[in-house]
Parts: sequence; C-alpha cells; structure tokens
Amino acid sequence: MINSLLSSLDTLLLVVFSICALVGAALMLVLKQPMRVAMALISTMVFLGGIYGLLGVHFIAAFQVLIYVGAVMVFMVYVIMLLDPRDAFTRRYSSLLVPGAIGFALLLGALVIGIWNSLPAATRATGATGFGLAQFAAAFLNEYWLHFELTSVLLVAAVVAALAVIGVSRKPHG
Amino acid sequence: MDNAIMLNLVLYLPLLGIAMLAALPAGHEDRVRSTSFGVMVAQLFLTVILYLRFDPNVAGLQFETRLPWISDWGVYYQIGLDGYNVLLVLLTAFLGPLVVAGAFSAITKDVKLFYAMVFLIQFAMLGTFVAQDLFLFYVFWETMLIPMFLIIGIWGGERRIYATLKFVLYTAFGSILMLAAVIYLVYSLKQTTGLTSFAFADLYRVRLPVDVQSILLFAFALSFAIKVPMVPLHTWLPDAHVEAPTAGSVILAGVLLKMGTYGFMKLGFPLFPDATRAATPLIMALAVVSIVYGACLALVQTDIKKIIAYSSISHLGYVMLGLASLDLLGIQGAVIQMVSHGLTAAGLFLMVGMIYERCHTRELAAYGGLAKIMPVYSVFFAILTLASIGLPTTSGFTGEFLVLLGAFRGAWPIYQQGDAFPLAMSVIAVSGVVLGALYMLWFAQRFLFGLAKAPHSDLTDLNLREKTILATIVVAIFALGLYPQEPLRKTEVAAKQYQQLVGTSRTTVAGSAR
Amino acid sequence: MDKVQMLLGLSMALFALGLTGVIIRRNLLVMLMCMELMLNGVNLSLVTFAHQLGAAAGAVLVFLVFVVATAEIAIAIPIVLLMVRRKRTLDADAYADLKG
Amino acid sequence: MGALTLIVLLPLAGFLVNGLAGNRLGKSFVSVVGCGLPLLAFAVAVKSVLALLAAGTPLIETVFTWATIGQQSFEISFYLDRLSSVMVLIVTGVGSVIHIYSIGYMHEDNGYARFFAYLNLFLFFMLMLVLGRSLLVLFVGWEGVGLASYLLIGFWFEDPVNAQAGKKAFIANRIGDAGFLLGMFLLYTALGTLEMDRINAAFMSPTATASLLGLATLVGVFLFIGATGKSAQIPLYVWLPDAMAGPTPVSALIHAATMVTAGVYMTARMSGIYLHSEVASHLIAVIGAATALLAATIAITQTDIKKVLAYSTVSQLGFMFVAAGVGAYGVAVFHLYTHAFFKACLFLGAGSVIHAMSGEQDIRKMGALARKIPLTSTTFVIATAAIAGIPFLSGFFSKDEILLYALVSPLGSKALFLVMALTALMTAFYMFRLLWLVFFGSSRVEPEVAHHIHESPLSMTSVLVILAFLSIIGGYLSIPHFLAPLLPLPSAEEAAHHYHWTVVGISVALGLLGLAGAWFVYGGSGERGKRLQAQFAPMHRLLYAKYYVDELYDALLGRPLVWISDHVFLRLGDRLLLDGTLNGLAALAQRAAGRLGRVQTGSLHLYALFVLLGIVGALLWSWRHG
Repeated sequence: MINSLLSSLDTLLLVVFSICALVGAALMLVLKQPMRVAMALISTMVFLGGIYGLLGVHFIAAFQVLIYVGAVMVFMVYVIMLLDPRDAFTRRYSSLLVPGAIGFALLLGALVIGIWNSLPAATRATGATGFGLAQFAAAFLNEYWLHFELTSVLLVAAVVAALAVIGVSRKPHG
Repeated sequence: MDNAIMLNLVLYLPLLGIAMLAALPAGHEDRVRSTSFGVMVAQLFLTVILYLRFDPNVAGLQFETRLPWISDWGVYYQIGLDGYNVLLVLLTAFLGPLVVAGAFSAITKDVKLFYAMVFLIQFAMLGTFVAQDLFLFYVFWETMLIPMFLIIGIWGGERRIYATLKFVLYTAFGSILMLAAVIYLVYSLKQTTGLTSFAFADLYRVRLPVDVQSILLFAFALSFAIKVPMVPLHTWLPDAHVEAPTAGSVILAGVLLKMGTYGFMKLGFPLFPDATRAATPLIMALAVVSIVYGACLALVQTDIKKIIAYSSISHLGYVMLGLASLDLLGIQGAVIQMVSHGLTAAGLFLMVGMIYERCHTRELAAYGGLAKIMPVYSVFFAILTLASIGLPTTSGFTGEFLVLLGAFRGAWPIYQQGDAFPLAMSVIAVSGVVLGALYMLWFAQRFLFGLAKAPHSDLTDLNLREKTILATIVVAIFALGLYPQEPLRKTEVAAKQYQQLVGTSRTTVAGSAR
Repeated sequence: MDKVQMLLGLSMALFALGLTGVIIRRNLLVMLMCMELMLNGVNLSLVTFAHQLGAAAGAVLVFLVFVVATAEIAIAIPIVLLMVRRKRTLDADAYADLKG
Repeated sequence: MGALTLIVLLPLAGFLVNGLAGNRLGKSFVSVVGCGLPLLAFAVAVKSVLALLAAGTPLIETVFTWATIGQQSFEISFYLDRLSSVMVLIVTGVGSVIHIYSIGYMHEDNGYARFFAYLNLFLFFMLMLVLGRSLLVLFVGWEGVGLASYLLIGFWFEDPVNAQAGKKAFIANRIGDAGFLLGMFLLYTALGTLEMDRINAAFMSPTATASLLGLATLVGVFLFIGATGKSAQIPLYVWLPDAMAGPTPVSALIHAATMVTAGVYMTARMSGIYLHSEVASHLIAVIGAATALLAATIAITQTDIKKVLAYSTVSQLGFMFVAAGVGAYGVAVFHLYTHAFFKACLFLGAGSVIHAMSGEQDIRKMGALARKIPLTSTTFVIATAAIAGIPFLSGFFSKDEILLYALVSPLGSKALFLVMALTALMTAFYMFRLLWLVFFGSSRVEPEVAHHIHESPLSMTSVLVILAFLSIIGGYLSIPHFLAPLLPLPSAEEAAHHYHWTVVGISVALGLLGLAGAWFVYGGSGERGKRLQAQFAPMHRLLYAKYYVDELYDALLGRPLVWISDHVFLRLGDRLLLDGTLNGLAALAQRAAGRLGRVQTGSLHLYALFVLLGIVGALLWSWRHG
C-alpha cells in the first residue's frame, strides 16, 4: 500500500503536505504566543491549500489561500498586534488541560473506530479527472442559487452586526 | 343568509371584533367598550336566529361546514351545530354581551387589550363547542388557555400570578395526556379501518379492547375532569376565581367549566363506551364526592367568591352524575344543569363584582344587612341564590330534579339486580339539596340580612346598566325553570344518541384490533 | 491505506485538535483560531468526498463554509475587542458571568 | 284559562304587582290588591267547588307541558276533588281574612308592600300545592311555601335572630324535602307517572303487582319524612317554634292554619299508598303521638305567648298525624279544618294582644287584660275552649273523632288512645293556663305599657270575630262524611258504637279537667303555680329548655358538619393534601432545576468539553447501532 502511495510525486507531496498540516495544527496547541499560534494556523491552511491543489480543485485552493489566509488570518494577526500583550494576554492552558487531553484521545478514538475504520477501503478515486471552475459555477447557479443568495444575506447581516457591535461599544464612551 | 355561513360568521365575529378594536385609535375607551358590546350583541342576535332555525328532529349535524384543512392527516375544518352544543353555544353567546357590559366600569387598565382577550376567549370557546373534528377541537381547546391566562394574570387580584400559573399548569397538564390519547386514537382508527380521520363521527366507530379504552379514557378524563373540575382536581378553581377579574370569573364559571362536562359528553364517554360503563361506579362516586365536598367547603369559606367557586364544584357534580346515569332524564337534566349553572354562577359572580367595585373587599365578614342598604341588589341576589340551590320554577330546579330523578331511575334496576352502589350514590346526591340550601342560605343570611354593615356607608344601589344585566339573566333563569320543554326538545336527539353510543359495546378482544 | 483514507484521517485529526484546543487553551483569540482549525478539518473532508465522488455539492458546501467563517470572524473579533476593553483580559475564564 | 288556573294565578298577580311596584303605589292600593285578589280567588274557589259538587267527578285542568323527555312527559295540571276543595277553601278563605287582618296589624311597618307581596306569594304556592295534580306540581308548591315562609319569618331581617330562624325553617324543610324527593323518585321509577290520582289508582287497583305494593312502605316513609319537615313533626319540628319570629299574621296563616298542615294533606292525598303499608302507618301514628305529647309538655312551661301557641300547633299536628296513622284520613282533614279556624283565631288574638301591649310577648308581664281588650279576649276564650275540646265547639268534634279512631281503628291501640287522651288533657291545661295568665288573674303589666293598652282596630277585631264564629260552628260540617267517598274511614268493629259514647264522655271530662286544673293552679294570685314550679324545678328547667333538642342537634349535626368541613375537608384535604402535594411538586421541580442550573458554570472550556463528549457519545451510539 505504501508503494502505491509512493508511486507518484503527487502522492508523495500529498503525504508531505498532510504531515506538515498536522504538525502545524499540533503546534497551535502548545505554542504560548498568540502570534505564533496564528503563524502555525496560517501554515496549516497553506498546506491544506496545497492539498486541495493536488486533488485538482484549484479554485478551492485559491479560495483557501485568498479568503482564509488573506482575509481571515490577516484580520486575526492585526488584532493580535493591536492588543497590548501586557494586560490582555494570559496563561497558556485552562484548568481543563487534563480532561481536554483525555477527551482528545477519546474523540480521536471514536472517530477512528466509528468512521475511519468502517470506510470502504478500496474505492478508487474517480476524481483524477476532477471538476473545474466551470462545473462548479454551473452547479452553483443552477442548483444552489438559493444558497448563494443566502450567503449574501448572511454577509450583509454580518456587516450590520459588526457595525452594531461597534456602535454599542461607542455609546457608553460618548 | 345561509345557515352554515351564519354559523361561521358567529364563530368569527369575535375575531372581527378584535380587528375593529385594533383599528380604533388609542385612548377612546368608551368607543372600545361600545364597539365590543355591539359586536357581542350582533353575535347573540345571529346565534338566536340559528337557535330558532335549529331543527330538533334532525339527528346529527346541522349548518355544517366541512373543508379540507390538512389533507395528509385527514384533518378537516368541520363545524356544525347539534343537540350537544346548541344550548351551550347559545349560552356562550348570551353571556358575551353581559360579560362585556359587566366590565364597563371594572376594567380601566389596558381596556382595548382586555376586550380583545375577551373576544379571543369567546372565539375559542365557541370554536370548541362547534368543532366536529378532533384536531380542530384540540386547537380551540388549547387556544382557550392563552386569553384566560392573560385575563387573570394582567387584570387579576394580588395573587394573580400564582393563580394563573396554577390554572394553566393544571389544564396544560391535562391537555398533554389528551393529545397523546388523540394521536393513539387516530392511529388505531387507521389500523382498523385504514381511514385517517379526526372527525368525531368516524372516531365513534373505533373499536378497541377494554383495557386500551380505559387508558385512553383516563387520559381524556383527566383533561376534562380538571376543567369541570371534579374533586380532587379542583384546587385551581377557587384560586383562579378569587384572583380573576369579574369578567374572567363569569367566563370561567359561565362557560369554561362546561368545556369539561361537554367534553365528557361529546368525546370522553361516547368514544370509549365500554371503559365508561366499567368505570361508571367510579365516575358516579367522584361526582357525588364533588357534590358533597364542594358544598361542605363552600360552607366554611370566608371569601364571597370562594363560596361561589366551591358551589360551582358542587353543581357540576350534578352534571357528571346525570351523564353517568345513562338515563335519558339524567342526561337531559345534565344538559339543563350545565346551562343553569352557567346562568346562576355567572349572575352571582357579576353581582360579587358589582359589590366589589363599590367596597373593594370580598370578605364576607365585612358585609351585613345589604337588604336594607341595597334593596334591588338584594332582590336579585336572593333570586340568583335560590336559583342556585334549585328552588322550583328556577332553572336550577329543572336541572337538579331531572338529574336526580334520572340517576335514581337509572340506578333502580341495577339495585334490583343486586348492586346497591349506584342507588346509594344517587341517594347521597339528594343530600346535596340540603347542603346546598345550608351554605347558600348561610351566605345570604350573613350577606343580606342582619344589621346593616358595609365597608362604605354611602353605598349606592344598582344603576340601570347593572339592573339590565341582572334582569336579563333572571329572565333566562325563570324561562328555563318554567318552560324547559323548548330547549329540551332541541337536545333530545343528541341525548338519545349519547345514550345509545355509550350504551352499546364497541369493544374487541384484546389484540384483534391490530 | 489509500489517499482518501489518509486525507479523511487528517481531517479528523485537525477537527479533534481544534476542539481540544478550544478546551485547553485559555486565550480567547487562540480559541477562535482553534475553531478555524476545526472548520478547516471539516472542509478537508468535504473536498475529499467531492473529489472522490466527482460531485460539485461538496465544493459548494466548502464555499459556504468559507463565507460562514468570514462572517463569524467579522463579528467575533469586534466582540473580543469589546470584551477586552471591558475586563482588560483575554482570559476566557474571566467571562463566566452567565453562571447558572 | 280555567277556573283552577285562575285561582292559582290571582295571588301571583298580587305578588307581582305589589312586589314590583308596591312601594310606589301607596298603602291603600297595596291593601286593595293584596286582599282583593285572594278574596277573588276565594270566590272563584267557591264557584269551582260548587261546580265540582254538581259534576261529581274531579275537575282536571292541564295548563301546559313542563317537559317531555323521550316517552316521559311532565304536565302542569290542576286537580280539584273533595279533598282539595276543602283545602282550597281553607287556604283562600282563612288566607283572605288573615290578609285583611294584616292591614291593621302591619299598618305602621315600612315593608308594608313587601309584606303583602310575600303573603300573596305564599298563597300562590300554597294553592299550587293543594291543587296540583302531580307530585311535581305539589313539590313546586311544597318548596315554594317553604320559600315564602323563609321570607316571612325573616321579614324583619335586621335582627339576626329572625334571619337565623328563617334559615332554620328552610333547612329543616329542605331535609324533609330530600326525603320527599326520594319518595317521588321511587314512585316515578315504579309507575312512570307522578300524577297522584294515577298513583293512588295504581296502588288501589286489584291488579297491582306484589313488587309495587312492596314499595309502599319505603315510599310511605320517604314521603312522610317530607311531611315531618313541613308539618313540624319529630325529628324536624324544631323550626316551628323559632318561626314565631315572623309577624303574627304570618304565624297564623303559615305556621298554624295552612302551610304546616300540608304534610297532613299530602298524607291524606297519598292514602292509597299508606293503606298498603301497615309499617308506614304505624310510624306515622307513633311519630304523631310522640310529637303531640312532647310538644304539649313543652307548651306547659313556655312564657312567650306565641311560643305556647307554636308548641300547641306542633301538638295538634301530631293529633292529625295520629288520625292519618290509624287510617282515618277524613278525620285528620277534619281536625286540620277546625284547627285552621281556632288556631288562626288564637294567633291573631295573640297578635291583637301583642299589638295592645306595644310588642310585649311575655305572658309573665300580662294578666287581667280581659277588661281592657274585651273583644280580643272573648274571641280568645272561644278559640281556647274550642282547642281544649269543650263540648259543642268545633275542636271537640274533631278531637273526639281522633280519640275514637285511635282506639277502635284496626291500626289503633289502647296505648295510643291513652297517650292521646293524656295529651288532650295537657292541651286543655296549657291553653287555659295561657288564658288565665294573659286575660285573667292579677295584672303584672309594666306601668308604662299599661297606659297604651287599647283594643285593636276594626279590621283586626272583625277578623277575630269571624274566626271565633267559625270555631264555634265549624264542627257541625262533618268533613269526614263529606270526604267519605274519597277517603273512607277505617272499618271499625261492632264495638265502636259501644265505645263511642264512652270516648265522648272521656273527651269532655278531659277538657273540663284541664280547665279545672289550670284554674286551680293559675287562678287567683297564681301562687300555686309558682310553688309547683319550685317543687319540680329540674323538670321545669328541662321542659323550659325544650328538652335541649336544639342544643343536641347543634352538637350532633351542626357543629360536626362545620368542623369536618373546615378541618378535614378544607385544611387537611384541600390545603394540606391537594395543594400541599401540588406545591411540593412545584418546589421539587424548582430545586431540581437549581441543581441542574449549576452545570451552567459560564466556563466556555467546560461547554466545549461537553460538546466533545457529546460528539463522542453520538459517534459511539452510531457505531453501536450503525
């Protein structure tokens, strides 16, 4: 099985990216400084984007990098820089470190025995051909147009909500 | 106008009334009052026409409307008049204008909302009576709770929150079990006949083994018995009455309590005849306990409203006794007793409201010798009191006499077969006549007679509005006492149908139902 | 172990790590980031399935998740800022006002 | 509208007019309406009775059908036969004169119109009672007269004692009514009709089944319970003495002449049933005799003029029931009829005395009034002689017949006769005692009252004269004979004729003995009476306190009922058990919610952990069940 994985460069890259993403995620739990955590998350996201690319869904990969890394995480990093570390930053772990760790083991175990093990092993990926942006766009506008419109409503609501939150914060301070 | 359309109009007039109130500009309280009164009178007028057009010889529904509502579940919007509900619909419409007029001076807070709530409960009560589809019935049944909850909770006395919560929790608790039973009932109808329907007429055909019937009957009976209320499920009633504003008490005693007995008559007993007949001794015993217990408790109350509240428990015990007797006289008596209690209790609560408006206390000890201070008031009060204890020529006599006679006549053959229990019950029930006189006269004596005493020295006697309200009720009471023939004719077919439905077995051997 | 199994395993691991991070990390911002990690884990599984089945639905869902994540962060960040302004700390335990 | 309906409705019209508009119409108008309509009713009644006698068959008038249920139909119809014609004449006749008397008696009262309205209402119900064809109509009247009695006893309602007495009367009556209802139900169940002529016919028919006749005792007893309430017999007699709280014309009309005799009328009316039940008849006779004796003993010691007369009424009613109990229904009605005259005369005479004495009712503060109010005292003497059984007055004839039938009827016995004879003796004694203490002997009137003593107005004294006259001649109309076609007298043995003159002799002797005894004890200065009282002090106390029956009833029935209602039902049942359970459940729910609420720590980390555990749980569940 390992051989079949290693049979191509794509597969090799896939494995490497996966390991990197996993390492990045694990680092998030242990790094103390929020900025470093953010960096770890960004790296994980980038590697995930790589994986998407390798799977042939390039536009998702592009979104991943553009939206997540480019918008969300930049915003996050900006906020981290904005806050004064002296009075805003705190100790690393909560009081639930041990239960959390045990829970992690439980969850992983449950996921593995509940889902992963029961996956049909030998299904060949048909997605070698993949599907392009055109298909995706067509599906969106033919089948999922309602969802698309709903996302725009959601975004508008989010903008309004953000404004409202800021507005509330201003009032008490005149 | 077409009768079926007219019935719908009667039903929806209260909603129209709400719309009209909503359209009124704020602050015109007198216009709110007169509009409400006008709508109620119009409703009464239409109802009387319907009553006169009601053909006593037709078995089954009249003025029926049947439209598909939720087709997938076989739910229909089906309403109509029959002998079961025609008097109660008339009673509800009759009390409507009186309730509204009675509250003219008592309610000064949120007037518009108050009348809207009165309309809403009027709508729900009429709907419950005319509904001929169990689903529709249940919807109306539950709708009644909300306006009553608000009427007690907003315009009530000091402990109104406690009282209204108690009322709602009690009734809601009963309703939940009934809902479960309804679902099971419809399910078994589908199982046995393949028909998905909530129509009463279809459900009357369901055959069930006796043990299942008993469980379902228990679920229905719990809901209805709480509304009636039968001892020992009655403790919400005195609290609700005491805290409710006058109009709330009038609606509660006048119509709402009849929901329970009507439910038993239309649904509880005819749907599960075998279980009913098996449980008859229990039902009779509870009815008699209610009669005696309510009367005894009324004897030791010090709050005027509580006396009347407990007397209601006693009087509705007669209704249950009549229904359980399965004797035609008893059944007819029960129907008359329902209407009679609606009139007398409503009248008494209105009168308590009138004195409360003047003196702001309901403590019996604060009053005395009102016959001297308020002679007109006292005359009306005495008439209502005497009607309530069933003095001949009043409606109370018609009801009690027929119920007791029916119960006795129904129990006699059973006694001759060797079972003395029903006979003993009917004999004990007769003692209620004495107890009724005991508490009512004790009440009247301390209230009306003796040395003149009242919280305020400058009590004014009834004004024209109050006199008119009470005179209307008194006329109805005497009409029903002197010439019950007319209403009895209208309900006879239904009484016979009830007797036949409950009297014939519809059981199956356990298990064969499915 | 083939490609799909591996990717699904990765997505599960990311999700589990993210949830664990929410539990054990004290800093509000880090907790937020851990939630993003969970979303990424889910996204990965969606993309994998879409890839495997050749259906666009998974990709559409991923797109929706992007939008939701953006909206979430757009509201969450101002809220965090407000909270910090009020109590001058990012410690989640300091905000236990909704105690029952 | 038929004549019988008219008889009933005329007083009702009077009630409505006087009740609704009386206060605005002035006293003279009220008097005209209040007395004129009963007189008119009397006239119509006389005409109807003549028509009856001419026709020979009972007159029946159906007014309307009250209710029809299934095959069953309840009709409101009136029925006039010889029995009801006697009653209707007494009711309208005596009723009318008492109305006239009231014009003078109530003249100063504020509630003048109200009083006449009530009196007319009473007449309406009473006529319904005696004219009703079915037990239902009779019951309507039966309860209705109870109501009128209640209202009239409590006429001066501002005194709580009066209102209390009215309530007591109504409730005692109601207890009886409950028994009456049961009797009605039983009859209706057995026969399917409540019409009394049909019921009697069914019982008397030769084809009556054994099971029907077997019910006679039960029905008879139930109906008699009703009669004990209405006619003040043991155990329900206690209300009648208290009922004297009402105005005196009321005592005369309702509590002497008419209403209280309704039980006797009913028993006679339902004689078809009692003839088939020896047990019920014996019960009636025994209760009647016991009541007569008991009431007579109490009457001996009473000091309130009206109380003496009240106990006398109870006692005389006992006589009537004895007659009914031994099967001599005609005789019972005969005594009812003579009693109506002399007792009405006595009560109205007492009213006249009270009127003269400015409201004083205590006979210890009277005496030697004969000269001051001669007309009243003369009529009073005549009526007293009549009730005591002095020969050739009305009471003599009827009482003599009762004593005779108590002895010779197949249902009678020597013991019964002896008891009744003793009672007759005591009757004569206490009535003459009353006479002496009020009208003769030395005056004990308080000085300030003495000035005002005056004879009553003509409207009152003329009525007294009429009634006294009737008390004299009433006995010469032989009611038993008149009723014989309807209510045959019991078949006495041959010995009856032999006994008859003996009984007459005994009866006369008893009356005179009573007179002599009273004269001996209370004549002159009355010293002997006081000495006698001192000698038998404990007994006097017992009798004066009416055997403590009221106290006994209160302790045995009244108070336990209230105690149980209050402590057991209200406090234990409602508050502790029912509401307690409910509140307990509510408190439990609240506490449980409090416990559960602590899970809400406000810690985001913990919530997230719960989420995690939930996911794990869901996964495990789906794995187990997948």
